[in-house]
Amino acid sequence: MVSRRDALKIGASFVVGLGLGAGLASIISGRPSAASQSGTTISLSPPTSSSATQTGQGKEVFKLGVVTFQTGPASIFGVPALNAAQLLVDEINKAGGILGAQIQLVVRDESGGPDKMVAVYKELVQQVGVDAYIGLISSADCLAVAPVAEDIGTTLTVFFDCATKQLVDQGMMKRVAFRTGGTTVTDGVSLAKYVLEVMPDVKTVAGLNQDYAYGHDEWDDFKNALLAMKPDVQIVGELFTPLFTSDYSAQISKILDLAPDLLHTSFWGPDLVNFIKQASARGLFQKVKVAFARGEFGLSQGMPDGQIVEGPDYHAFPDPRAYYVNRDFVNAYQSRFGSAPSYPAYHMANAVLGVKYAIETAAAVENVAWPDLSAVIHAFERLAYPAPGQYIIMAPNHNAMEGAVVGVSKGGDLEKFKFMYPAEVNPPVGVPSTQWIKSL
Amino acid sequence: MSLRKSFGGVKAVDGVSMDVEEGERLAVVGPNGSGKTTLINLLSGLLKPDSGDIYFKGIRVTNKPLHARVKLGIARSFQLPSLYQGLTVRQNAAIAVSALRGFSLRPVDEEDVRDALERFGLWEKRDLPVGSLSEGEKKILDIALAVVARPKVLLLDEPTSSVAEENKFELMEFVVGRLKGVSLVIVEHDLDIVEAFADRVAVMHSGRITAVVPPGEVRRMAV
Amino acid sequence: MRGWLSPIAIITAATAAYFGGPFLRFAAVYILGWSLAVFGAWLLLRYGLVNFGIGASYALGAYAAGLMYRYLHTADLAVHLLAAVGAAGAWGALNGAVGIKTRGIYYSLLSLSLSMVLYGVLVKFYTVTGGSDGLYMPDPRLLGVRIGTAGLLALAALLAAAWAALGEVFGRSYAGHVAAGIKINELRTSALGADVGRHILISSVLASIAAGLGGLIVGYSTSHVSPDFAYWVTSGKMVVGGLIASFLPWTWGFVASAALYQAVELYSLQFAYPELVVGGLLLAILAAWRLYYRR
Amino acid sequence: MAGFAISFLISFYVFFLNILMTSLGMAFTYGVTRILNLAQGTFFVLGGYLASVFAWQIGLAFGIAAAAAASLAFGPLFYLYVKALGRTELEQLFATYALLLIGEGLFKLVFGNGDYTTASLADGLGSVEVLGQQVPYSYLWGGAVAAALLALMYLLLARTRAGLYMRAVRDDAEMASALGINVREVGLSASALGILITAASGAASSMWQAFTLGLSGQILVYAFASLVVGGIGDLLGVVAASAVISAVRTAAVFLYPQLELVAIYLVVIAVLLTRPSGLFARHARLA
Repeated sequence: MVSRRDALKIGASFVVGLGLGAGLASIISGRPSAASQSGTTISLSPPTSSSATQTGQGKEVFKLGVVTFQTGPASIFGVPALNAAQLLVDEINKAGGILGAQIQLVVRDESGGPDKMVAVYKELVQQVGVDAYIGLISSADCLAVAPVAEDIGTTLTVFFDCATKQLVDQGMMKRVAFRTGGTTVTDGVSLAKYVLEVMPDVKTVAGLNQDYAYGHDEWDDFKNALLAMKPDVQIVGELFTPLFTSDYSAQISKILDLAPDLLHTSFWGPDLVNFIKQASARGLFQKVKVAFARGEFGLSQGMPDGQIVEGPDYHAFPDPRAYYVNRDFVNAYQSRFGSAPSYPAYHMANAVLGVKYAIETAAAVENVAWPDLSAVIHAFERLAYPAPGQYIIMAPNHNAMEGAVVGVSKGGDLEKFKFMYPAEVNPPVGVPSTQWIKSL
Repeated sequence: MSLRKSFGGVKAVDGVSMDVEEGERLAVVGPNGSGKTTLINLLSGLLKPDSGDIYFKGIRVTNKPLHARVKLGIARSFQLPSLYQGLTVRQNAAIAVSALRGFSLRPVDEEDVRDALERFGLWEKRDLPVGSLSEGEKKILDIALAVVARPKVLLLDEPTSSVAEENKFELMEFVVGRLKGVSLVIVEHDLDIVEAFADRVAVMHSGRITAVVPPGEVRRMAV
Repeated sequence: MRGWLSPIAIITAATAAYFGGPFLRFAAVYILGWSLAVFGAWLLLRYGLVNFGIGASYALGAYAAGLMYRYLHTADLAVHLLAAVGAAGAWGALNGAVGIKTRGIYYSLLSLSLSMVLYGVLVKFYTVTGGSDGLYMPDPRLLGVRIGTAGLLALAALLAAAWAALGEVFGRSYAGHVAAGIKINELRTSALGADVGRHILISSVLASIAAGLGGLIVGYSTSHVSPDFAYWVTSGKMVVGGLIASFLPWTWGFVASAALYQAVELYSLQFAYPELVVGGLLLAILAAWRLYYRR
Repeated sequence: MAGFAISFLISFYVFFLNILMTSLGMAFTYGVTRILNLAQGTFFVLGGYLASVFAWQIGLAFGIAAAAAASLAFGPLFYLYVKALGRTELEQLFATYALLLIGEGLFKLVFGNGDYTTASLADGLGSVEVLGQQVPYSYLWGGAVAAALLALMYLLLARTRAGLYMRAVRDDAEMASALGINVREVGLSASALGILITAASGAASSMWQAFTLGLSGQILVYAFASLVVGGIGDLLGVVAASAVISAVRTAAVFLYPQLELVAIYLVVIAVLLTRPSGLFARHARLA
């Protein structure tokens, strides 16, 4: 009963489908391969101490699962992070791998929500059999995966970016799970301290944040830190907007009406760009100074000069002329990907290097060719290591004591950096963050 | 009390009062736009009257929805056969059988389906898609579906429209022969048909019934 | 009576998955759970209703249990099941009652809006629901004993089999024929005596309960529930799953379609362009459907 | 008080413009072809991406115009795609969902993961001060584009033969077909036009909005909302619906910001409960 015309149509749609499939295949095979052509070699790794005294069997291939956003609005974080992972893995492999094992990246996209991320975790750990797992930008994803990782308990699991303080406050990283970055507390406290340094007379503050856990956490931590250090500050407005709002004119009107001395925002992605564009068109920046907790991506999108921007890392700090680890990282990243690394790239570097150093340290301590998981965990809990952005100091609560860079925007860059030392912007181990913030 | 219904400013049915006796065949005739189909829609419950009341066996059904009237015994056919396109004759009948059952998870009784189709001689065609039936067969199936509910009153909206001239009489004979004891309200253009099959004829004009006459006098009225 | 093989096929597949290692066990639970939500979408598609808010029921099933655990500290499976069925059933009744007057795109948008209001509530009431971070879901216990992975797999398989059996019964039943009638020509079906609103209301409740149980199972399998469950994109995926199921001739089509969709989605995550993989697959399915089922 | 009123009005106007821009093309396409296009947002985003790319080369106005012109090619392609793959409404839904996903993948392939906008160029247009509030000219130009698109559609529908055919198809496709109207060609031109309008709206929106991955789906819900509130197939209905939605949302932000997320959905629910076929539906449904 199929007429010729219809058969042709269906045939054509099939050909289109096949073409798409072929296109896909070429994309897939064409994804950045492990072979790097960059000339510079990062001298991050200390010479591997593979001496004859070691016992046990070594490893040839080290499978490293990396999960981060490749699609959707948050890919603006995920893509630089994956770039950094590929860059570092290539460099480490060129220098002989981890204890002689070549790292093989197994990449997954962080899309589909927390339940899908649990599925991906189980796939990587139980099906692919990765030796270590690095991943996750979204807080909800981390909070879902952490209990599952501890429950399975077979695989070193490193969260590289998600900033939720619950992981620490609720002691969710017990054995195999670690985080090599700071929390919203780090962001809030460092930003508040910097604000008080450059605007000691700040009287009125308003907040404009995204209406989900991350936005609320960023605002609460900033607000509470500021109020703890300067109790006479007045909070004149707390605005929250749905994620991925395309129009902020109502909020801008309201802020202009409130006319605070300072506005705090942790906007990221398209929301950050939309807000900067729409606020500057309405003249908001001439009347209100803005403190950005995730402002780095707005620097190239027309952020006016004089706004306060928190790192957590920034490619010009520590000064690449003085700190070779950052210099090599920035140069290699720039020559391979055409732009300076943004902070998620630094966060990824913290994680990749953390895994490498933890394993190497454990092997050296135990004097084996390849350490077992508990030895690696033991080493990681006490590890301190140089990363491109700063020295990373791991704490017994499995979280990094990360410092933060804060600066002021100027011509699409940051200046007047101030580095907040880890102990300045992180609660001591065992002290709940809310309690610590109150004591500032 | 008389029935009224208007659309915008147009009075489609404007004060109609009438009765249908048990087992009677009442024809409604009148020019296009005189309100015949609107009357059928009011009686079947497809439309609600602006004013007036409808009683069936002493029960006020004015505000009862379509499906509730069917269960009381008022069923209807459609001017353009309203069949389930893409399905077979048998599936159409199965839906009609099911429609009377509420939300029941019991399997469809094939005997009922068979009865419904055999009564109108459609059992042989059961596996044909309804699209392949002739116009007359479509009309018959449309009526057959309505009859599944065993109505006391059946509202037939132009049962012979779109059927070829030479087949109209045969069709009506076939249908009416199978509806013994059922009151019929027949909206019809063809006066030959009306004369042959109706017991009484209501003449409609501009939304009003202008006369109710025996079938023999219709032609005189129409002229 | 071939249709009755469906529940058996589902149980057999689940048993096979049990011996396929820990990941396959997990995946089977996840897919069987998700398939129940697909069943809900599929059931409403039988009436021609595209429900872009079925995810709300899915979320409610899981949140009912998650909140029970958080506030009443009960991980009892029976209590959770009752709570999930109750919450999802009530939501289905609401959706059905509210949606009775609307059809087509209006129905779709009404159900989407209802689910997004629930989503908004789940995100907004941070202190009660855990906000966008979601809630921890415990391992369920039956008579005080953890049911474990095997128990969860058995539960998921039994539920899916039960709903497959219901689907089989429905397909042959009076109600199933009325559904077909409503989908093709609602007015005619009403004129034949069917109370369309009542049919849609009951089916909404059934669909919602199925999705709620699905959410509960998926929540258990991932130990977590988040407002994402109620987001309209989640519902959209379930509708697509239901559409694929309606292309398939078997009663267990909803499980097959859920397995296919989830497998491909998981598989696609390893590529830099996952949407192209899933989109390409959907195109291929549609083309195949058009090729084979031309009338 | 005047200051408050003007800031409310500005906010209202801008959000109104946003909603209107996202829903005009969709309302038009759905009104005539009855294809519920889940990929409509894709064309809006495409317009924004193209405008952002072109505007940096050939200037803002030409960039937006060029983006709209380029999108003309996609209309017929879209119609052929849908007609080839989906005959029933459900199949069409399926086909456009696949297209939405593929569109996202292609955007990433072609445009990468950055933010695209012409806002920096639009800054050059300057702003006008009204009662102490700065109103950027870009919004006014955006309003002009929307008005022009509306006028274009109105003239086309009311004054041309093609428009007559489109109205006929919209009201009753079967009847139109029986009268000898080539429904397929009418549908083709209507989708081409709907996509042109959507892409042009997206291009103009790039003056105040950033385009990035994941936006196509986000936009859809707003378009749906105004389509349904307005009642299908009526241009003025869409305008009025956008105004209603914007008024409620802006009031929510000013008075009770916690409700912003759900305000739009509550409007939709309220409208559908009271007027099941939209506030401004032209045809009464049978009971």
